[in-house]
Amino acid sequence: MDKFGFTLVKGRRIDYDSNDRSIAEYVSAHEPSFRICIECGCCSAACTTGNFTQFSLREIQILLKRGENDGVRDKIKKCMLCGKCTLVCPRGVNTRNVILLIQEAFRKNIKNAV
Amino acid sequence: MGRRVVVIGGGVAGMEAAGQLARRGCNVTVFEKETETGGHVKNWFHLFPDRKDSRDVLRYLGNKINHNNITLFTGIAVEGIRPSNGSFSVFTGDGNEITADAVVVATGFDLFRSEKKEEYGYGIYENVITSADLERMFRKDQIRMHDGSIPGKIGLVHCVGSRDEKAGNLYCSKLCCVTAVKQAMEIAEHLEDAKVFCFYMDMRMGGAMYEELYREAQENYGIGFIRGKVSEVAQNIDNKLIVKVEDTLTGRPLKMEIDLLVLMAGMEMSEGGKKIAQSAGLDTGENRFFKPADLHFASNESNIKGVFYAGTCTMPMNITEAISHARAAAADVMDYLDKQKN
Amino acid sequence: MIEEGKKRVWSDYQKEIPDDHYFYVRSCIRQSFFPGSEQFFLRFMRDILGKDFFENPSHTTCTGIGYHADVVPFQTIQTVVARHFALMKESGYKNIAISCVTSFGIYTEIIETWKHFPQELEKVREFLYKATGREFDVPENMAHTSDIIYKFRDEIAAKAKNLLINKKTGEPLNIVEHIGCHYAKMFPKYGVGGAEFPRVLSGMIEAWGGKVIDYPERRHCCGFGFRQYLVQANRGYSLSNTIKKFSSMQPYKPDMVLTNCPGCTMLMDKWQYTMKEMENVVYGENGESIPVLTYEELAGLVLGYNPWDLGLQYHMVQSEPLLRKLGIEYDPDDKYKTSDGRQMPIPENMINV
Amino acid sequence: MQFDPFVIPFNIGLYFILIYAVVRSVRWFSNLSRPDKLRLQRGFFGSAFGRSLKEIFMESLIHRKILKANFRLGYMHMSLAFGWFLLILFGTIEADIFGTRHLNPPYKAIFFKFFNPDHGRTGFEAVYSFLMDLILAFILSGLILAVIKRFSSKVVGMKKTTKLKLPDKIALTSLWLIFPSRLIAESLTSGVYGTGSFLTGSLGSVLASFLPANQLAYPFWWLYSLSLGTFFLLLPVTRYMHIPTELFLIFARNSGIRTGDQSGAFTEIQTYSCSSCGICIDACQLNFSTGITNIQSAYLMKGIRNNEDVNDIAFNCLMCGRCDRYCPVGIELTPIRMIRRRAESVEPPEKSLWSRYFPDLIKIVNTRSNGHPAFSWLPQIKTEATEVLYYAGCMTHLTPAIKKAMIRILDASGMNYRFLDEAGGVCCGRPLMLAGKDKEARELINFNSGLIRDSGARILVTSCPICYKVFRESYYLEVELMHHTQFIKMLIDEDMLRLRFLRKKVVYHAPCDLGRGSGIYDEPKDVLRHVARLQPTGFDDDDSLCCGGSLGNTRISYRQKNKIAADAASALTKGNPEILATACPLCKKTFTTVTDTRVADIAEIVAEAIAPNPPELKKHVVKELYREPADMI
Repeated sequence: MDKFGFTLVKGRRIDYDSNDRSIAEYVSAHEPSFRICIECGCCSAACTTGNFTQFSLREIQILLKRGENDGVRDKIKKCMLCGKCTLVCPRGVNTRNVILLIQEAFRKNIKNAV
Repeated sequence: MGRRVVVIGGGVAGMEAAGQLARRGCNVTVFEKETETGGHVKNWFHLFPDRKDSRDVLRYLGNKINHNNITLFTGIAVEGIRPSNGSFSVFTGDGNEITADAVVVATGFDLFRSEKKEEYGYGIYENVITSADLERMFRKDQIRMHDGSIPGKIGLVHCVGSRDEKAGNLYCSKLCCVTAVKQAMEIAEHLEDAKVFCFYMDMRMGGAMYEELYREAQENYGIGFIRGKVSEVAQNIDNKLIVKVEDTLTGRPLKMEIDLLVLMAGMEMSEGGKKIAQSAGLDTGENRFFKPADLHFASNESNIKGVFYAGTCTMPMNITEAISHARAAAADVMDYLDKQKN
Repeated sequence: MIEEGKKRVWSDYQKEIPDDHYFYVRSCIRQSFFPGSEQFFLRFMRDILGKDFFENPSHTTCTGIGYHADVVPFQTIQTVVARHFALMKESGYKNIAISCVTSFGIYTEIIETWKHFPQELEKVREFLYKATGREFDVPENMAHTSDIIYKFRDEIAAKAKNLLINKKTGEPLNIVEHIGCHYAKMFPKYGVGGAEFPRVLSGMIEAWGGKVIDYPERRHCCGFGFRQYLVQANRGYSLSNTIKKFSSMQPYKPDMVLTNCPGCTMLMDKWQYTMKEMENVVYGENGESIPVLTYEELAGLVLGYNPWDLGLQYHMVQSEPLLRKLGIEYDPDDKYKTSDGRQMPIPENMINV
Repeated sequence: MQFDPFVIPFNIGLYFILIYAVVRSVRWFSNLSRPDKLRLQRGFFGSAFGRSLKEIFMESLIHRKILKANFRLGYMHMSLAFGWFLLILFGTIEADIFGTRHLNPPYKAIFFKFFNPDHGRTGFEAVYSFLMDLILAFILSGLILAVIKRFSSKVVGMKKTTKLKLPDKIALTSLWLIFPSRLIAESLTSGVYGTGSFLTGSLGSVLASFLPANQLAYPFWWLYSLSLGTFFLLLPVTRYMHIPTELFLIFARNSGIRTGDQSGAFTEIQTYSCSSCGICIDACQLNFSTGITNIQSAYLMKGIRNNEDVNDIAFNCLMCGRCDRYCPVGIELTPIRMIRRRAESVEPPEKSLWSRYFPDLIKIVNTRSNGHPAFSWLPQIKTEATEVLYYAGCMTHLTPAIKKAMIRILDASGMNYRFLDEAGGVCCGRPLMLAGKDKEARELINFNSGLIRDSGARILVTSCPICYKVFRESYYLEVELMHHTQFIKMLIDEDMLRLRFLRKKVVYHAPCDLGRGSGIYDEPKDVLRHVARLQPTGFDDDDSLCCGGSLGNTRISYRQKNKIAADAASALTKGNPEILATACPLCKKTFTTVTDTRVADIAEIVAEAIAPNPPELKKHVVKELYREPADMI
């Protein structure tokens, strides 16, 4: 509504408790290495897709862990699955399976499935 | 006699130094201000990184200090040291004076008084506790909220009183990160259904097996790690704590309800140590800890010849380091006494 | 909530508030938005308590709003404030009483600047002298007028005609206290009780029989934020802050909000209308909005003053529901009458009538 | 009229299975695509028919491949299959010669002894009986091995054997009972009549000496017939369906039918042709390096047959192709797995008895997709005209030494080239295909195809076998595609690259996608022999191991991959080579972390061997030779 010449700005705050983290839980249950990410960003730095567009697996996984799923839904489709991230990950996260599971969870519309 | 040594403090470093000196034939007097020896370790349940029971360490130290050459005074604090004719007069809180050829200062550390981080509401919100409070709960095997109910969501705040100019401490206490990880895992073990979160600025897991512990906490215990220092804590109408933090990895502020918040209090120069420093003219650093004569090769020596430092009175240390430091102090004392003789 | 813990914090932030002899500086916007407040304060101090409050008619705005809106440079505002100090010096006063939290913040910021950068002080002395020929001293003591009411809260309680109790139920009223950000967040030592758990308003509420509400967003800004509010296109940010704050206090069912800052009072009062219009939300009970009062107005009600003399009718959110709870008698017909009994026009779009 | 009621179960079973086989065959045939139908028709009347008969004899009866791979296991299969075949063949002849009349119904041959108990006392009859006993003994020797294998698979040289379902168990039991019951029935009858040769005769006289053989013989003839009948009746719903199916498969394959990338009748035929022999389990590195024993192709085939959810099985595979290489039936296991990966996991439907005998056609629907548009962000890149186009591939960017070596080689060759993905390229699409996302892969393929086409290049060189395979199979390019090992080989052959001999002991690891995946074995070895001393490893050519780093497997953990890599590396470096050479950036990167031996791509070794100052080369090339590309990592 623009009655007063301005509109309400939506807050940026992550409301952890009211967010839905089913997607992250689904991925974590099927690929436990999802849990051991230390946010170093190697995956994003090596990423073939990230070379051309805003795509960061590091960001995607943290958003899911916080339940900010909407920001991931479309982004996750950009991945080409080339696998460079898997090779550079210092913790040995099975990144390709993480991405496939995220895509699968969105496709299946996972909610409180785990 | 020429081999009279006073050890100030009966914690880890004091006990280890006293034991080493006694075995080398010194006549050692230990003053401990509390009624029992053992320092902070006796308030701790399990120790990182191997989850050893703290009582094992106390037993080891107890054996060390149980020596014919050692006289132990508990419940007596040392107030000052004064050099006199190549030896020292050590003044105690109960008005006595004792002469020593060398002094080992092992006054240890105090935990940061978490009340000073007002925004966390320690002492105001019932369910904000410190890492030391939590260890007591572990010992009782009862992790409970103030009203006696079992907490479902527990947060651990790293760097409380460390790396914080506003709290007066620029330095890193270096052990709080690993303590938090250890405690998070222990909570998860005690309370199966609990969700545990660590709020950290950096994960400083520099010691042996620390990083492995961190990984285990992530992988097998499902501990959540949120990078960002808690900025403020409030309470809502259901008496739940509301924690505000920036999730710096998403670049967005985050709000979370928490049942029990544990503050990982940092390490500070002890009050007793400050008093001695002032009265004896011992140098202290910008961090208020005793300032060793040299950080590289004289970390046990003070600015007064014959007065030595052992353990966490010089900087935050873990038990391993404190024991090593105490042994080095004992070696320095022996060296000094031998030279004095000749 | 452990009250003992709060008392311990308060004991760390004890502020010296002089007993008497103040040089009084007014707020720009309070005089137009809540004209009864300053009027009541001076009358109460001078007539009831017999204190010495001096006002110099040539004192001006502190230019704080301009400063925070980036239109007044720091050196300019320092010189304006220095002029007030000069006026104070010329009148022979050493204690300053400031009615506005923005001004209070400006004064503390400037004085702290001078402490840390004495060369700034010397520069300002030169500016003021060159511009006006005046000289000044830094005040010995600086109090916000809410500090002063806080200091005399027990005297007020002793003279109270109405305590902050719901007359019908006998329960204390739930009162939200809101402290202006610039009161103590920048320099906690200048505020009674510090920045995290300020005591200045909660002390008044408790002394007068009310119950203080500590809600999650208690520390949050009202949303005014100067740049945010003053530029119309930015007001969306401002409003979302206000909504966050009100949603947080709503579960506690507050009977009123007490503030000590002119901007907060204005915003939290008038924006309940905006929120109702834009988002169709009210935060009080029974579809009502929550009255927002200044501490002087509340003190006046406690002392039994006529609500219309205190100027409650000039608020956006009308106070009748609160007055009814307090059991305060009022004449609805007198609401918009001048002191000599002439009828004034009745505003439209009022809330809670 | 020689007839007894006990032959009824056998007759029912036999006629049922014959009719059933015809029905299924007709159904499969009608479901083949038109070109495949034509192929089969042409094959039936052409040389394929003869080839097929030979193959059926060699593989389905003799089990030549299994014999070669594992003699005891092969013998077991051979004795059962070939022995039974001989028993039927010679039984029929026996019935024809010695029976009351010619051209008997089959049961006469099978139960010849019952109807002719007096037969075989003397002369030729006795010799023939001896032959029949010999065949039976041959079968029984295999049967004993089979029974032992069921309980201890190590005896036949197998580490693992497949697990069974209930109908399989019943069928297995009846199969096991067929020959012992025949033995006992014949022996008892022989005992009564004093006939029979060394086996049935001897056993018969022993049994008759203390048992009422006369009364016991008849029930055992019943048991024999019932076992046969049960086995035939259950055959279509058990793994023994592979016996008739394999015949069809051999014909189809010899007629030129291949799996391709679509599911259809041929996929179904192959799926039913799997005998669950378990050789794929033994060949699988996931089995012998990481102990994962429930995802191998035999289980995939079984799962697909039974319409189970095989999603986890399908993705837990390195796609190295070793099982294809060792499968005695020659099933194209990896292509079938690729097809299955494109389908979502499915709920197994409730199955009626009818649907088990006449299952729906296996039609794996391609459902796995990102949704559209996935890659609208693909960059606008303009390619410049060139002769040789070099596409390093994503993985090569993580092994800058290979990139650097290739640039050095390309520079030294003096050819006009462009580095297509110098600033990072778009993925070739194969990783997406391996994940079952063909639609998305097609977007990348189209994009890259455009770039390659625009360059007008004559030769496309890639360093990555993953890219090479997809370029070869799924791109439609008018360019000569070369893996860099082929390219280097060409340069050497054309004398465009002068190399020193390095006197180093090297072993070559053939990358899966280059070797088994694309059939390139010789060029890499030729190049290596040209510059170094190449030694055999015991895992050469199509026996090559997978490095474990495969993008094909999304299920195993990093540590499991590492274990596979470590095992493979230690097997390859047993002879203490100086260099473990490979031709794949992913293999190189995977091996580097697990072995102390130097791991190098062939390109690196070749770059090292480039003669320092070759006088023959043109001047501008010499100048360019030591040019270091500015943006090398």
